[in-house]
Amino acid sequence: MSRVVEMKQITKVFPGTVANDHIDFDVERGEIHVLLGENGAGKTTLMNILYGLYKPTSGDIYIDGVKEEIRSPNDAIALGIGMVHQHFMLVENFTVAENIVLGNEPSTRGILDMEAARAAVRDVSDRFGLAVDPDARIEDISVGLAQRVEILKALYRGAEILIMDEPTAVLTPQEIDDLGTILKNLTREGKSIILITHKLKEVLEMSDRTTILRRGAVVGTVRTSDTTADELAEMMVGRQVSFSSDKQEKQAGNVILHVDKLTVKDHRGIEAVRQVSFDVREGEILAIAGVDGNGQKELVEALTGLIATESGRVTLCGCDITGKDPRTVIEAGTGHIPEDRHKRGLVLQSSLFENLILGYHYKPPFAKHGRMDPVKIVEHGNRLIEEFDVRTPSGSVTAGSLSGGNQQKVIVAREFYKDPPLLIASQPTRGLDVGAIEFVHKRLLELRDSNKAVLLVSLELDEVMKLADRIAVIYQGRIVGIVDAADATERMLGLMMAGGSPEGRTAADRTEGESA
Amino acid sequence: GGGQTLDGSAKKVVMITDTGGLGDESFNDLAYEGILRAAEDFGIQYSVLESATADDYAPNIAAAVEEGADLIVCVGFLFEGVLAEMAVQYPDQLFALVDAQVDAPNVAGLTFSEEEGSFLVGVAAGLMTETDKVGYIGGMQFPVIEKFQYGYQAGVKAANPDAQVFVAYTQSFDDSAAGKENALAQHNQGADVIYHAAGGCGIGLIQAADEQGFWAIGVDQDQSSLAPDHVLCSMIKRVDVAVYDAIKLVLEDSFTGNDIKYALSADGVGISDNAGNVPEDIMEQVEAWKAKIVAGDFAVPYDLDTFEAFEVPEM
Amino acid sequence: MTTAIFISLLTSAIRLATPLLLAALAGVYSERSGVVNIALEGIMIAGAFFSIWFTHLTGSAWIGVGAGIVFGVFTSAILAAIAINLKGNQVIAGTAINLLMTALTAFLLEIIWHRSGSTPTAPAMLTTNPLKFLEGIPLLGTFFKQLTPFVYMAFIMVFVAYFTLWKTPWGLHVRAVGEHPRAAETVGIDVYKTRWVCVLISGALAGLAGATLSVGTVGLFREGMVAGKGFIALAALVFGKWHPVKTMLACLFFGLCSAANILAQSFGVNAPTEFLAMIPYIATILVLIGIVGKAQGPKASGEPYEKDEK
Amino acid sequence: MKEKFTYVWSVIRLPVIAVVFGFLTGAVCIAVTGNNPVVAYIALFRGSLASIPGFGETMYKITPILFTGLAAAISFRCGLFNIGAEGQYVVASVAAIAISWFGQGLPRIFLLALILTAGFCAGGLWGGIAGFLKAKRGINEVISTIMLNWIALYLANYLVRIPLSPNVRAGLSPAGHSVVVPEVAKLTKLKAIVPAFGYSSAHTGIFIALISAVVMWYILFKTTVGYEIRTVGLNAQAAEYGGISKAKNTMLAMFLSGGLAGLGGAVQIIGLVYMVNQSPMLPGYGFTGLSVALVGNSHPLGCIPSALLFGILENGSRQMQLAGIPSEITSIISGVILVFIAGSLVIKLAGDRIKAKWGKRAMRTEQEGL
Ligand SMILES: Nc1ncnc2c1ncn2[C@@H]1O[C@H](COP(=O)(O)OP(=O)(O)OP(=O)(O)O)[C@@H](O)[C@H]1O
Ligand SMILES: Nc1ncnc2c1ncn2[C@@H]1O[C@H](COP(=O)(O)OP(=O)(O)OP(=O)(O)O)[C@@H](O)[C@H]1O
Ligand SMILES: [Mg+2]
Ligand SMILES: [Mg+2]
Repeated sequence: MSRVVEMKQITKVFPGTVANDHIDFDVERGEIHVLLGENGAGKTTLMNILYGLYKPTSGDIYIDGVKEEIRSPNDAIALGIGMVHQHFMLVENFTVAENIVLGNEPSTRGILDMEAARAAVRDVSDRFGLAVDPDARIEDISVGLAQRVEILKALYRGAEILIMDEPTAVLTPQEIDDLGTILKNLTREGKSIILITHKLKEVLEMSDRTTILRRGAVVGTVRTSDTTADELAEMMVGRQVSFSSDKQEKQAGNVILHVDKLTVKDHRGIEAVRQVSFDVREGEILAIAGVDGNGQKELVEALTGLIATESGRVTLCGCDITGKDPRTVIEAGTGHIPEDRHKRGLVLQSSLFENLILGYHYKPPFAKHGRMDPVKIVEHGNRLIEEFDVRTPSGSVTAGSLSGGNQQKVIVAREFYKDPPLLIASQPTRGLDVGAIEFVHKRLLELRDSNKAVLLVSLELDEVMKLADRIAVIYQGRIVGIVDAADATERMLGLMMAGGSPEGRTAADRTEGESA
Repeated sequence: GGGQTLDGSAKKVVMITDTGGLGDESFNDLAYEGILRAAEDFGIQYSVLESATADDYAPNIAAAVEEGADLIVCVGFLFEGVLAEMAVQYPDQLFALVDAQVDAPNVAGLTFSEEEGSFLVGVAAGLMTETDKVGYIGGMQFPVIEKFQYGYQAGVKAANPDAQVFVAYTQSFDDSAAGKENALAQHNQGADVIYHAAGGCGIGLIQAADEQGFWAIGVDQDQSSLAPDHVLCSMIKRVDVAVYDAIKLVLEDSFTGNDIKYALSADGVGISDNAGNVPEDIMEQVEAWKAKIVAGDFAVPYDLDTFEAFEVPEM
Repeated sequence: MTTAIFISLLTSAIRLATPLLLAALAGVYSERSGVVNIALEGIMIAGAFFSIWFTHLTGSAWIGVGAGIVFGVFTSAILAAIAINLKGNQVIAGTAINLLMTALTAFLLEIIWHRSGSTPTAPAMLTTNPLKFLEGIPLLGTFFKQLTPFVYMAFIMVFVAYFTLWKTPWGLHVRAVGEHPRAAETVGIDVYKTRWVCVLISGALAGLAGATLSVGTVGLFREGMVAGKGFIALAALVFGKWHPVKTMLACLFFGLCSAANILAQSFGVNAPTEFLAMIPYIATILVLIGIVGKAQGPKASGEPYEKDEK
Repeated sequence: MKEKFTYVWSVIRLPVIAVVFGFLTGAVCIAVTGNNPVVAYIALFRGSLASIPGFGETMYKITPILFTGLAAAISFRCGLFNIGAEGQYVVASVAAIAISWFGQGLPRIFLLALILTAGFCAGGLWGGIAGFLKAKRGINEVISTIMLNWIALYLANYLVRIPLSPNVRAGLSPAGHSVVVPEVAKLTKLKAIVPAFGYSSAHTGIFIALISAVVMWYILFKTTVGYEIRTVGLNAQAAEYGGISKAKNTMLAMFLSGGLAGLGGAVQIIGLVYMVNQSPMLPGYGFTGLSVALVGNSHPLGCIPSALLFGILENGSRQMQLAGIPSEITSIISGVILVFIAGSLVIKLAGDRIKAKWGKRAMRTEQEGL
């Protein structure tokens, strides 16, 4: 096989950080090559260099054996390199077709030809079996679809080498399977793929070779078929990682959160959560499983008072919190790890100290009579940074300057500190490396063991099955069924997530049965 | 200059403008002209302080006193309240106040009978109109500006009792576009002679008159040069003369702080027609009214009350 | 009589809306590309001044208008350099330009004509309807008779702005740059260049808006003649949700309210003139209260874009 | 000691270099008018700083723009762009006049407190309208405050012309201004306390402004109210998630912002002007306030030196006029300073280059020394 990409001795120095340290990396035609590494290991930086977004401090890049100077994404695109970024690079209020053709639009005599654009989009999407609606707006579609759009964007530009930065972090098992198929198809067409991921299972299933980075340097490159998850994990973090959970059997106690026939509309005014009822008890983790975009976000936001409820009742520890404002909900005893840490969870321009008190900033000891106590706030911050192993030079740097994984730790630390009777954790490990995931999982189980109630919303079945006591599956805003984790199988859950009931009937059948 | 020559090279005059500043096409510019003329004739030293806001009046006066001015000319009735205080604070300082009076021995209030001059252009307008509709555009409803309005309205009423007068205020002395739109609106309603007391907005009126072919009446100085064919006449107000006279009095050591009223009788205000657009017969009638006013046969109204009480005297 | 008054109200509204519209369109271009343009007022002042100066110098009002546009572009280049390359605060830059142009024009007035307040009347101006043949149309003839060349230009520009921003590839680039510059850059669009072009177009239009007030209305430049219209245009732009056609409607609405105030006065409506003068401002707020839905500007507007250091 | 200096220098470097550039440009313009820049600048600084009365004049210039600067700063901190300080200032000055006139019989301290409160509330209310419209109807505060500015101006003109006019009230001779603040309600002039202030118009209002700056700093950075306002300004969604109401804080910030501008209006009225004039235009303090806040990095304490700078320029302008130099020059200087502060990167780059050069030279000297 020929080497389509060769990166030699790439070094990238940011002020204060050596993000890439003499990295050698190559990709062969038609292979799927995984880049693996902890948060902040330098994966994204390396790929940004390949895509012309960063200029390496030193080192050379060869494409198809020819030394190339990639100065901008334009150069990269011309060389047949496409990139699907970790944070999607889509213009939210543009349509799918507009996003795909952006920068490379079909036009007739200077006039944008949207008909041709739609046709071209349909064309690529048919060719690679990636169905999308060209006229849908990005802000209205699911993450999984948005990612398809990103892939189509690259393919539309004739990418031969496709870089995908953590494409699976936001996908459901089904979507990940689909993606796997898509990628296989692409390699069959002779395309080469570089995949960044933290999920070892995927690495083993999807890739041909794996390169592991640690602290900006290459630890090694291995043929995937010759390795195991344990080996990879060890190379990645430099120590053994335990994958088994030490979850004890536990009897659930009193009802903490009681949700009764809750209905919620989304920002477009469509019912996103319909007549949902469930309980979460002391000492149990109830997981909401489901494909993204089935009402999880609205459910959580309604429970935490961030959006209005349409009808139904929510009680927490016996008091009615239906439609109450976020502060009332927090004070009633809720902790909340939000799904979007940049949007909701953190104030990126504020210091860690200030971020670590958000939500209880007005309470003693941090504030008395409206006056804040800087000494207490700093003490508190330093304690949490230490306890939760947030990697940061100090607590006074801005949250925006931390890596994604460390940002997540900041949120987790803050919410755990509250020690609330109920913790709502939405995608708590999204984007975290295995070490960090292990840590968060351990803390969630500890919380349960100390008799707190946890509502876990996750797209990852592994996580759900590992942590939950009971699993509620949500589909199109309805709870399709609630099963004991002990009885659940991945196949069964997968079926339910597609709308089937645990007994094998579909949701549609059931609705008809009810109305009859 | 007068017959004898006065030497003013050792004297200093500071002029303080109101917020209109130099270039207001109105009393600030005219006062400045008076000062320039005095500088030419007597060689006085002078400087000008422009007030950015009304808040600068008092501090500007203080700074001028500090400068050792022999005479401080405060331009505009807005100085009235401030000067009442400052005059007490600086009892040895001489002040001339344009357009208002202050009860203090060291302040000479230089006021004008704008209503009388406006009455005359009102007569001209009333006689010139063919549509029996005339207009008036004011800048803001300052009391002084209302004197122009009511004097004009009285003049129109005296000359042409059937004529209707449109009145508009632009709320500005700078927005020429607003002046023009107001003029066009009045013209579209039928007005064929329009008078203004709106500073820079008036330029818009004159421009509109020039384009649409109706008559504009200028104010403060003869504005016929702006549109010789369409400025009927102008109501002139000799602020320049008043300031020049005040300076001269200072040089002659006879400045007393007595208020001086520049009335029609003293040619302090009047009608000017450099372009010769007012027909002979109409000018004769204007002159007749002027004679009556100068003779004190009747008082020209200057505000709403006096206007409502105004009875057109027998000619 | 009523038709005549109606037509005069309409033409007055359109004339009053014209400078606002041109300036607001200027804002559409620059803000769509992600640069907030608080400097509209200052650029209008520059446009008004230089168009008169060059009309004086050349005797041609059209050359004057050209000069107004060119100096509008120069002025906006200051904003572009600060906002784009130097990643400075766009609001400070705009405020600075407003201050600077107010002062500079007054200063030049002093230097060139040795007077303050206003320039002498220019030897030529563009205040009459350029399309004489339209005046022959019955009824509508009187309508067209009262329009100036700038009115036509403004309305043509609405179309041009809509077309360029929504119907061409370049327009798609502009809007992408204003929404998500990094996404635009990853598909090879030059964010800086796109923003530069938009800010310069913005300067040209705002310069033209200034010329409307001087060459197109009274034939001279007067300090203070822009009288806050740049800010009203800014408001109209937000009111019109950064869309050329909606912005046009917003400007027309404002123009109509101003014309109504003027007309009311000429009808002798018996209310304090100050209250009549408030009409356009209060009406705008009331309409905004009635309109449902937030005005959401381009997302990246006001944010300097950091190209990754390379 | 040296470290401290380096730190201070790193903070003030940008403004200082901007000021230098501003004055250089100003010098060119002065030279164009045929005057001597050195003479002009001596006049400027002599008038603003060299004598106690001169400094007093600078202080009275600082007072209103420090208030409007604080007003702008707090709105910026909440992510709002309050262009409406102008209008808030104007309504508050009318309110102050009205209270001082109708409350003449009250004891002085009580009356002063009442006037300041009224000014704060009037301005706060005017700003609060914009805040309310933003919070409840999503109306962009830029539009609403621009509109409210003009409404405030016309409203004030009407009130001054009819209900608050002395001639309408007492049948006196016509005047374009409101009733005058009675003696009892006037703030003390500094010269009454320290005679050295001589002719200057400075009054104790400057202390109210300085205290306001400190109080604002305290509120913004030391209290939960400030924490919440700043959090909403930085990330409204995260704030809501943390139980901080965006609507409430938007209204609160606009109220405080308007209140500060209003306090400025009231202080100016009872400290310096003593009346409200009918006026064709807004006073302009709100816009200067924007500059003050921006140069002061939206920090209440940063607004103090920034207001001082603009105060010096505005007051110095008078002295330059007396020396026969057009008043526009100082505006050009302020404009250029702002341009350079906005484009502070140029300064940074230039500074770094110079530093690099010096660094090299220093190294060379060291090596030579070896
Ligand atoms: N523009 C930048 N400026 C400064 N430092 C940077 C920059 N980009 C990345 N870094 C630093 O470089 C290091 C590598 O970051 P990179 O994003 O490549 O990590 P990663 O392997 O993609 O991590 P993750 O798994 O969290 O995505 C980090 O320490 C990061 O903070
Ligand atoms: N100016 C900067 N200074 C320091 N670090 C930076 C800077 N800009 C970006 N970074 C770091 O560079 C890295 C790349 O940014 P990116 O948004 O890809 O984060 P990430 O760590 O990969 O996030 P996630 O784990 O959520 O996917 C992050 O670690 C971020 O903290
Ligand atoms: Mg990454
Ligand atoms: Mg990451």
